[in-house]
Amino acid sequence: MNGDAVARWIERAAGLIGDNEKYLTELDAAIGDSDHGANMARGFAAVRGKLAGHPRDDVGAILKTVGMTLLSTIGGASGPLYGTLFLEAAKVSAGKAELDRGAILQSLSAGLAGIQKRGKAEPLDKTMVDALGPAIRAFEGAEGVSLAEALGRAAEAARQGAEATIPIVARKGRASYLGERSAGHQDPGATSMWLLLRSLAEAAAE
Amino acid sequence: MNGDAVARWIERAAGLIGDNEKYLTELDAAIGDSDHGANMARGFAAVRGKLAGHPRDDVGAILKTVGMTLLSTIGGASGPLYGTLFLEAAKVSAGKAELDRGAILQSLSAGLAGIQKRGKAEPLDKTMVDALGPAIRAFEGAEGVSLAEALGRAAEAARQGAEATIPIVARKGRASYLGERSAGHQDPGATSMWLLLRSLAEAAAE
Amino acid sequence: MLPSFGILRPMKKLLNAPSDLVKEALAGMALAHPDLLRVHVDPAFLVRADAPVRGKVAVLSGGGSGHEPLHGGFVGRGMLDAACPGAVFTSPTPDQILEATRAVDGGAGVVHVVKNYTGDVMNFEMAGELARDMGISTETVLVNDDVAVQNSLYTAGRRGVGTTVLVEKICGAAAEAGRALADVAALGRRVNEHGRSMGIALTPCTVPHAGKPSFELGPDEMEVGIGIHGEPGRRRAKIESADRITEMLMEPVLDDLPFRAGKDVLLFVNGLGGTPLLELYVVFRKAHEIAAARGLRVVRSLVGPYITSLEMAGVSITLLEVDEEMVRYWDAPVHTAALRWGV
Amino acid sequence: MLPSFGILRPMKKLLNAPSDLVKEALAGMALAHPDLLRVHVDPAFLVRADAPVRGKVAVLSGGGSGHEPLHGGFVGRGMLDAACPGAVFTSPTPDQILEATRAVDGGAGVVHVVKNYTGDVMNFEMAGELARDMGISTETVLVNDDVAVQNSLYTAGRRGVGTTVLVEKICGAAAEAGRALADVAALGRRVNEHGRSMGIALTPCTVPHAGKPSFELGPDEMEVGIGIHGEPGRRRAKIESADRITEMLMEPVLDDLPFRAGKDVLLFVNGLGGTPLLELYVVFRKAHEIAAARGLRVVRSLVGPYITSLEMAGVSITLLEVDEEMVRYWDAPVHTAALRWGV
Ligand SMILES: Nc1ncnc2c1ncn2[C@@H]1O[C@H](COP(=O)(O)OP(=O)(O)O)[C@@H](O)[C@H]1O
Ligand SMILES: Nc1ncnc2c1ncn2[C@@H]1O[C@H](COP(=O)(O)OP(=O)(O)O)[C@@H](O)[C@H]1O
Ligand SMILES: [Mg+2]
Ligand SMILES: [Mg+2]
Ligand SMILES: [Mg+2]
Ligand SMILES: [Mg+2]
Repeated sequence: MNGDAVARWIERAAGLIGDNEKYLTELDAAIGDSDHGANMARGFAAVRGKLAGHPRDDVGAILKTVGMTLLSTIGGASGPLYGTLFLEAAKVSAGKAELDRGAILQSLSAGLAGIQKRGKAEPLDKTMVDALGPAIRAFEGAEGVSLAEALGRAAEAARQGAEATIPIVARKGRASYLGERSAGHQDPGATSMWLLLRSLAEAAAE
Repeated sequence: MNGDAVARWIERAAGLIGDNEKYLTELDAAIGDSDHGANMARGFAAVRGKLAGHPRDDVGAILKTVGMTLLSTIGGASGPLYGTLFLEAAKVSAGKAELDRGAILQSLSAGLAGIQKRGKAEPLDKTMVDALGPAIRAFEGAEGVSLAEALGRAAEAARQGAEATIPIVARKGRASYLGERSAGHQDPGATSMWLLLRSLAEAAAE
Repeated sequence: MLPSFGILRPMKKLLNAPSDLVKEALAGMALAHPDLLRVHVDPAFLVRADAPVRGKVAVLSGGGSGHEPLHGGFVGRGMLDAACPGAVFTSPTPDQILEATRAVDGGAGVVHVVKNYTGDVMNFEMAGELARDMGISTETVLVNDDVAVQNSLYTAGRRGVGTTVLVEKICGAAAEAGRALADVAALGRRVNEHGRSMGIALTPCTVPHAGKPSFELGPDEMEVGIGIHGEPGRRRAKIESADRITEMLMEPVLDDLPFRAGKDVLLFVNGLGGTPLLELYVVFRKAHEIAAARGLRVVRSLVGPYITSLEMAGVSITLLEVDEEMVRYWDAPVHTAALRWGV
Repeated sequence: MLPSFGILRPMKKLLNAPSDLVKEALAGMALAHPDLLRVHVDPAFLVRADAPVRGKVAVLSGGGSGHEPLHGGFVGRGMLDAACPGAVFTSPTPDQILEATRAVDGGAGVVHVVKNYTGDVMNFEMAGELARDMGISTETVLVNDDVAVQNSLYTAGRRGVGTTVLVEKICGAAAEAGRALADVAALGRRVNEHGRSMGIALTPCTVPHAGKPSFELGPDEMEVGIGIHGEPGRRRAKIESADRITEMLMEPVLDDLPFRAGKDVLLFVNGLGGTPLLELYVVFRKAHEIAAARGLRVVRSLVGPYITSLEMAGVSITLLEVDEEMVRYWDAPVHTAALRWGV
């Protein structure tokens, strides 16, 4: 993926998240504070603005702009976490005009590690980690298929990971205050993570 | 009517007003502040307490106790007005062991004059005056019938007077703030006045 | 046990028996502010802790409960000497007012600040007559600043709303400064003459005894020209944006006095109870802009829920054209539960 | 034009575009309190009018909007040097916090008062790292006083609620008194350790962007163990009398520290937004009685809506076991929009 493809990804993600703002907020209303949709939509709208006219030659630079912008516009728990995801990915891909499969895997993995370091969440704590983790494993395991297909499998794993958060009793984030009452609801951050990865697969398939 | 009959009247009034507390409050909700039922019920419950064991030999003294008690327990617009009604009636009947028809007419008329002096309401301003005024005229006009029957006619005139307040645009009291919107609703104070006079007629008929 | 007490549905209220509400709240105030005030139980009234203050004019107000912090929250040094709370939305009785008047009279007379409602006027009138019979000089300042109500000799006249808070503060400071009874009353009347208010409600409120909302509003409706007793307003309208609502309130207020360019004003944006502070500041911003566009100088301001209507959501705006004396007394130290500065 | 803005139903709010709410409210605050504070627009924060104060430790807090007066209403002499408001119920971003930290640093360092929510903690953490990179010393006081939430190493831990107000007041006074960074932070942590809170909600609230209530409650239901973000509580129960609800809040609070007989406490009864003051005093009365029955001496009190959840009806109770130093700093002069005395 080159800079144009990465920009197309983010553009698609902004669109998909905007379309699903209400849905994400409703998920957050059930076990959180009803702002996840607005937070993500605000962040990605800002990113969209920042990327218009942004140089495309350095993927790392694009990802850094995305990370910094999300960090300074989302707020809440998801702001530092999505910001960290892109900033860590940017470090790995700094100076590269294009990311090959290995670099994509490295970037996503660095992002996940950053998220876990910042948020201290383990798998099955009912967070965005539960979408990103399975996605990375599916991507890594998808040998012998095209990049688009491999990212498609990652997105599908993210979708399943998000869905699998439903029965979990949350141990991190705001949902943890509900104790047992948090079970039975899908995690909003895992869901937005799935939308982000779905956009990535779509951009790669274009 | 002797002191016992007056006490029976007040006892009946307390019961009837208690039974209609909700109704009076609903009338007040429409064009006022939803407290007329509670105000009247509080006042008459207090009066009931004060009259238990009260000497019955001086009707004026009974009426004075009623007036003072209503004055210090009802509050709002109706407190001073009902208080005045009884205090003015008490002045006219001071020292009397029994009220004959003339004395009853005098007492009610003195009460009405007191209400109008205190509240400055004219007939058709949509107030309790619109129940008491017609009642006094009906009582005065009911010649050649028994006292109970005359008071029954007075109560019926009060009922009609209260009903006739429905189309009126209020010019006095809280309902006047609504302007034209006050039309179409029966005045709560005229309604409680009717209940009071109905109790009087019933007590006389006992 | 549900706090329904003979009423069929429970209410979204922190309540024991409705008939104990005012009494229990007074007990809470006495416990929370022992340095500021004392509570008298029967008849019910509050006085400042050091009442009566010898030689000082006393300022007393009262009215139905449900408008807190008005009036009890304004009892203390530099504002009210006494407050007489009635039942919710019900004026207090003459004996409450008389006893409170006696308790705070320091020999220099007592000013009664009375909101113009038939019940308040009559009860205060009777108490004033009784007080004068007992040799206590009293003066009444009648507050009638609500431009939503047509003023007329043939009706009950305008209601007293937001300006009441300003009258109480300014009269309280003048009394504290040692001004004479007639001066304090004249100043209060001047404040009333130069103050205008109007409000809207987004939701009704529920009188505990009544057990259900005083009126019904559709999800997209508001009441324009609302008072503070849960009574319906002058008209019903569709909810509009905060800026448009602020214009709808400011225009009649500005036109009524009328407020002329170059004058100094105090701008008071008041919450009716259920509206968050955040929204009040949004309204203040627009009201300030409108006042400035009219050439007025906003020299003092007050934002918050100071004269409320239980949990009603809504706002009222009060504009007071101030002179140097009013500003001086506004700025003077005040120490009450709800308004405090300089001490 | 309805303030629905892409949301299907209008809301009972004084609102223009939801995305402008915080910005417009800040503009209103700047206009209402020019003597107290200055507003910075992008990134959004408030600082006291005379910031930075040379040589003084600065105290800064922040968090999602919708809890007003917390935090902006506590900016001023003797309390906060700066407040960083996020979107409604959304923690502020690191750049807001960093810029505000730089704006108030007077060379003696900056204390960050942070309510324990994942978002707040992470955003403040990142801002703190950046500030330290720039050579500004910062200390963090984490507030986590809500006994409704189980404390555990494996979860996000307890929420920060009512004690936040007390930490901000006491740290602000200590900073004003010239105490060093480490001392102010240590004192703040001690206040947090000695404070406990719990709340209930009678109604939900509506986040403007979401356009509908955060949860649904039946007419006879309440949420027990509510936070301040419109999130559901620990459990749902039938509404009870005010006295019973007060017991339900006081018992877990008292048992948690635990508060022992003979100790001095500050009792803080906080309104969540939509509950009238009258009802808060009813709760205060009962809470005071329960504390006294436990042998505690209520030496200071606070009653009112100070840390709210938009228009939510409900109450929280905070009990702080105070020592002589805390009381001294509590009593010290403070001059902010929402809390003021001694000045
Ligand atoms: N410690 C954490 N680690 C990873 N993800 C987290 C953590 N805490 C919260 N999240 C994610 O953040 C989401 C909530 O984001 P958002 O609603 O925007 O922030 P907030 O919870 O501050 O309101 C959750 O659904 C969860 O996926
Ligand atoms: N000026 C007046 N003269 C006579 N009756 C009046 C006057 N003002 C109000 N009333 C009566 O008082 C009734 C309202 O009483 P109530 O609800 O108890 O007091 P408030 O209006 O103070 O809440 C009205 O329905 C009306 O009949
Ligand atoms: Mg959220
Ligand atoms: Mg009434
Ligand atoms: Mg009334
Ligand atoms: Mg949030």
